[in-house]
Amino acid sequence: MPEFQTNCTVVQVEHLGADIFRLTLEAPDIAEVVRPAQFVMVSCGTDQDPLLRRPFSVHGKQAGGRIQLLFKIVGRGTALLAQTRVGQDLSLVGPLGRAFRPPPPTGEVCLVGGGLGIAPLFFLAQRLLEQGRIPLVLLGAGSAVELRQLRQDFHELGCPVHLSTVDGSLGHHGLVTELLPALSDKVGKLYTCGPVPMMAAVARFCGDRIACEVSLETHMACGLGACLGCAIPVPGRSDAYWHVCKHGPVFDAAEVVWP
Amino acid sequence: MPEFQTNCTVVQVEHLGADIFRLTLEAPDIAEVVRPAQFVMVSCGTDQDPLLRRPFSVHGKQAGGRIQLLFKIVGRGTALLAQTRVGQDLSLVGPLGRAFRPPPPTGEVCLVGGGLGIAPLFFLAQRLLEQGRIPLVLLGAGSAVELRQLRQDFHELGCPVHLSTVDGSLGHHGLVTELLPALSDKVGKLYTCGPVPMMAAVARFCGDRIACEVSLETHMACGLGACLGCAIPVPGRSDAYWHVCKHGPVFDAAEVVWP
Amino acid sequence: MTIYNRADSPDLSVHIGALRLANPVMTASGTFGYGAEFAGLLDLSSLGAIIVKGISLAPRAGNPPPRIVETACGMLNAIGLENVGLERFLKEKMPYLRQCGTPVVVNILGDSVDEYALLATRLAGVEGVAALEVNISCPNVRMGGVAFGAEPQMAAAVVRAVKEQAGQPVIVKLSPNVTDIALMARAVEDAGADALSLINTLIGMAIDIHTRRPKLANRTGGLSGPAIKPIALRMVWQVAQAVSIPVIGIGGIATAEDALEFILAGASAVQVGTANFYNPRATQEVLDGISAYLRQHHEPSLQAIIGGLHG
Amino acid sequence: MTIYNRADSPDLSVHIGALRLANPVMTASGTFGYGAEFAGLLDLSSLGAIIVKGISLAPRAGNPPPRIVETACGMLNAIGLENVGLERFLKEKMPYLRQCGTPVVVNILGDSVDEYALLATRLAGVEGVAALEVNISCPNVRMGGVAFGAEPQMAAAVVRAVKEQAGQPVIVKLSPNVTDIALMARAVEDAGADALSLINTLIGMAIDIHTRRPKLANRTGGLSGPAIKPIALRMVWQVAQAVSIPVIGIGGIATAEDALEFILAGASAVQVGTANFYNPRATQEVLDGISAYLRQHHEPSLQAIIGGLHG
Ligand SMILES: Cc1cc2nc3c(=O)[nH]c(=O)nc-3n(C[C@H](O)[C@H](O)[C@H](O)COP(=O)(O)OP(=O)(O)OC[C@H]3O[C@@H](n4cnc5c(N)ncnc54)[C@H](O)[C@@H]3O)c2cc1C
Ligand SMILES: Cc1cc2nc3c(=O)[nH]c(=O)nc-3n(C[C@H](O)[C@H](O)[C@H](O)COP(=O)(O)OP(=O)(O)OC[C@H]3O[C@@H](n4cnc5c(N)ncnc54)[C@H](O)[C@@H]3O)c2cc1C
Ligand SMILES: Cc1cc2nc3c(=O)[nH]c(=O)nc-3n(C[C@H](O)[C@H](O)[C@H](O)COP(=O)(O)O)c2cc1C
Ligand SMILES: Cc1cc2nc3c(=O)[nH]c(=O)nc-3n(C[C@H](O)[C@H](O)[C@H](O)COP(=O)(O)O)c2cc1C
Ligand code: FES
Ligand code: FES
Repeated sequence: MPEFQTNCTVVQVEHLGADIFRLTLEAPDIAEVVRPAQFVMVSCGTDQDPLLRRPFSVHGKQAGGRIQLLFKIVGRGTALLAQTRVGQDLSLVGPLGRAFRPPPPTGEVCLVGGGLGIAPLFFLAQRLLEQGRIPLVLLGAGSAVELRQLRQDFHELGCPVHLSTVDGSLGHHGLVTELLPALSDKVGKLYTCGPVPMMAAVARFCGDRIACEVSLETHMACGLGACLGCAIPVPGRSDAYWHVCKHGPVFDAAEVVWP
Repeated sequence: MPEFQTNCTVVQVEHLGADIFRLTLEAPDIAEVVRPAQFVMVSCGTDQDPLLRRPFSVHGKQAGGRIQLLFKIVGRGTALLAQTRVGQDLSLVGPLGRAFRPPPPTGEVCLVGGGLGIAPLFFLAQRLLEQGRIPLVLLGAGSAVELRQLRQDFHELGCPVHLSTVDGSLGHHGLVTELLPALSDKVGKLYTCGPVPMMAAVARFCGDRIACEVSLETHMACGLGACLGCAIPVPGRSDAYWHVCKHGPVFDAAEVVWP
Repeated sequence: MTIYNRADSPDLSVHIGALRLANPVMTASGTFGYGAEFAGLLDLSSLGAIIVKGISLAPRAGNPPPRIVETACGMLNAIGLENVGLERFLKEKMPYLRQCGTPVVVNILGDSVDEYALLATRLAGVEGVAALEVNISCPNVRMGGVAFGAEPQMAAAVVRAVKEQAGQPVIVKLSPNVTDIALMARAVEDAGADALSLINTLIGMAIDIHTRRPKLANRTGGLSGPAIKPIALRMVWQVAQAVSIPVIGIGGIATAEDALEFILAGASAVQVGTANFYNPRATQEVLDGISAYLRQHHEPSLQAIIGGLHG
Repeated sequence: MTIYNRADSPDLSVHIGALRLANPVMTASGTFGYGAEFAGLLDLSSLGAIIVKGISLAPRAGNPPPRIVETACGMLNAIGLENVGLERFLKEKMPYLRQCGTPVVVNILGDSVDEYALLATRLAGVEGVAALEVNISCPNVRMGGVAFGAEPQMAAAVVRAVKEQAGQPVIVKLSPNVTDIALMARAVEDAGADALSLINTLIGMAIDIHTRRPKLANRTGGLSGPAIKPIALRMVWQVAQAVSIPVIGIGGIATAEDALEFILAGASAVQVGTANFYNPRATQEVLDGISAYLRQHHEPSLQAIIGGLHG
């Protein structure tokens, strides 16, 4: 797997509303090899504050060796990243981690994203469409403002999209998982990313019936498999841990201990 | 002495050539009370890196509650400061320290600046001119590029300016102190700021004949007289130190132990 | 957001032994001068207490410069305990401090047990001095220059001598440069300390690679600032479990979050040090943030969360 | 700028006892995995040596998460010495490392003196293992969990046992959580260590004020990164003066300047740790910068500046 440590020029900064931003970066090396759910480690501040890089999934690819990151301000690192300007360079390490595996050749494919978990699913949709598969997309968020731009982007790709918001301001009033029971039983593969309780509900819904891959988040110091900081328990074993940056971030739903 | 801790909006960023920058800030509180050679402590990076504020003399005042800082990139803090953009806020604490004292009512006044030591002398010239005194200005630097803009600014104020550069690219080829012997013996007060060897030479030149005030630099953690980090020796006493931020930055030349 | 009226204001008062403070936010010795230095930027009367620069019997000139150097998220200082000495402190500094109305804690330092005792004697009756803080990180001149704070017996001797003379509560300030800080804490508690404060600075160094000289004239100096907070917090947590007298947390505290970490770990109060240098309003911000936190968590008082760490 | 030809290249080689390294830049244990993790981003053969994650006799699962937390210019880790164990290390990791051609230093850890000795025995004949680094910051299970590195006698016992069995030079890695690191260093030197490396992490803590729980499942963790550099440098300087065996500097080294500070303070070599996480090319940059410095200062060799601090 080729990996790069590289300074990438920011070519677009979009404020999508609420605390959500999207950066478009010139990163030809990474763009050439990255696959959906792989992530990059980004330096957000000065060279030593915040000290550690922040992991972000690649949100999408664009012509000309460009990649996009979609993120939300949740702390110091993302707050600094939101101040990035066009023309500035950002240091990236990546692409890292294991990607979503391709769906089986037949059957419908469904993507279920909650909050910023939507980020890698857009790239996955791009990739599936290149392969002639049209995924059904279910997106959930707190409120309409977090979804409007993304709905449009998925529409432009040509994917059917169903929405839900907790406050009812767009689409179904409630949780995105409440849209699952309406899924056709032709769905053969489901990909999900979002808050853990959401993914847990999706995993439960899929059970043994539907192949389900999830993309997980943990705190990471290196993203390279070196620090062993990103451990999560292996189901049924008290003496073993996965390392999310290496074995993941994508796991089969059955490989994860759900709350 | 009123002091303020205040966020000031940057209204202009000028790159004067070489590594020299000038910032114009909206700082009405500080502008109202600041006097020449007083300084401000500026946060240059994130809230904790670099940790300490950096001291900069006020370089000039402009209508509308604006102040200017003139600085050179010498390390991490100034490198970050040079990346400041118009519209951004900078946190300042000041004005701090003791100002240049007014010249005696008669006699000529001369300002001798070397390198970035020129910064506070421009503000002093502004102040002297308001009081109807026209100082003679001697400026020295390594090379023409460091002096061009400043020569013009002093000219616009209406001060006679003599220049020197080490590389001979503008004015006298040599050190600014080599211009001193040509001074009229009507000079009754001399103000100087710049590299220590230069100020030492100026002090030697003045001896007991000419009243001479110097503005000094030391590393400072607080600028408030609290950390006691900015100590310099008191002449003739092995058991006492001045604190540059409180007793200074301005000293009578005779109060300083020269190398 | 809920609007609270005055009656909902959480009770921020704390007791450090016999010393009652209106709130838990103090200034760390050596980082706040003698108080007046910050009067232009801060309302001194809003502070829980002002701890002044360490005072010795005779004035001290301190170390030659350079005395400070910035490090990653921290700084080293080798001020060398420069201070005006007890007499000038009482004559020139106390009158101003008294009229602020804020409790004043006098940080004392000596070269020998006798010096510490004498300082306590002289300060015993001084109006406005609410407590003493004994800095035991100083070298014991008689015992070959080993710091009092590096050795439980020496520290205990200082504390006993001070306690015998003191007219005010005695806070003992611990050095972090030890293998087992809980051991030091217990030795000092047994010797009669009314409270403990920790940590003082960690010994560090920086070198100028071009001149090949130490960046501090004194070669080594004390490391302070956010860089040391995790170490300080761990030590406060250990000590709070090891003793039954109140503990005051110090070390890299710059925000209310930082202060609350120490309080949850068992500190009854906190001191803001290096942060005063780069954010002169830090103490005020810490205080406001603690209030806001208590409201947000529906806690009636600071007391209710001291040592409230789970797990 | 002067142009140097190959003949002007400064000699970067160093001797750590019997161990000869092409250059002084190594990777700190636990921050570089087993080497392969960085192969995509770095030319491993350019390193002075690779020090692998600490190895125990049996595999260890490590601590439950969360295991890491960022702090001001640093991080806390409580990995809990997770490792694949000696057998898998030899079978799965050594073959790759051997073919890199870079000297491999195996960091070893145990719960008892016997475990350390057994590790040394088993590693004695292994091709490609250039040296052992003994991590004595681990708790001594038999002696009530006090770290071997906190007590000179216990540390010396480990070192003697390892030296008896070892087929390679033995580097002993010191813990900074002690009152007198020079004392520890001398004890370990007397017990036969061929070299010393320091510092390991400082014990620290962080608390989530909203959940009121420690941010690490293990409650405390080891502080590393630029934050600790001044402490590490001071300790290396003290130790280099106290012993006559080579010293390897560790702690917050991220740039060539950092490394050169340690070398001037007396370190014969350095280890880059936490910096590998946020700058995977850090080791290469440190190495290039050291070369550039030696050229700029017209020094023929690294050897010429080791311990070159004036004053
Ligand atoms: C594989 C992976 C992919 C991710 N992709 C995205 C994405 O596409 N868009 C997006 O908005 N976010 C994504 N995240 C989460 C993102 O990394 C965090 O929001 C970010 O690190 C927060 O940094 P901060 O400094 O703003 O927050 P702080 O809370 O100040 O950060 C403190 C520390 O906690 C870590 N941290 C905090 N929250 C998280 C989190 N949720 N996951 C991992 N570490 C965290 C930080 O990295 C840092 O080390 C991803 C996380 C992982 C592991
Ligand atoms: C009263 C006063 C007024 C000043 N006025 C000006 C001015 O108008 N224009 C200008 O360009 N510079 C001025 N300086 C110098 C300016 O403060 C330093 O250039 C600046 O602090 C360097 O910061 P840095 O992070 O870029 O350098 P670094 O070397 O990375 O800084 C490291 C540390 O050293 C300190 N430091 C480094 N150089 C100096 C220095 N010369 N004086 C004081 N501290 C230093 C920094 O403050 C910081 O704490 C003044 C200094 C003082 C004391
Ligand atoms: C410049 C400076 C001077 C100090 N002087 C003293 C002192 O005189 N007496 C004392 O007990 N502690 C002194 N300290 C230590 C502080 O009170 C405090 O314990 C330490 O700095 C850690 O807190 P901080 O990280 O918040 O600064 C000094 C610290 C600094 C930075
Ligand atoms: C995540 C992590 C894991 C570590 N694991 C080990 C280890 O297994 N054995 C060991 O001796 N030191 C270990 N260390 C300590 C480092 O080798 C090093 O001594 C310390 O981090 C200080 O250096 P630094 O500031 O450059 O990181 C570890 C450090 C970190 C950050
Ligand atoms: S983040 Fe370092 S091993 Fe996974
Ligand atoms: S800079 Fe702190 S006392 Fe002068």
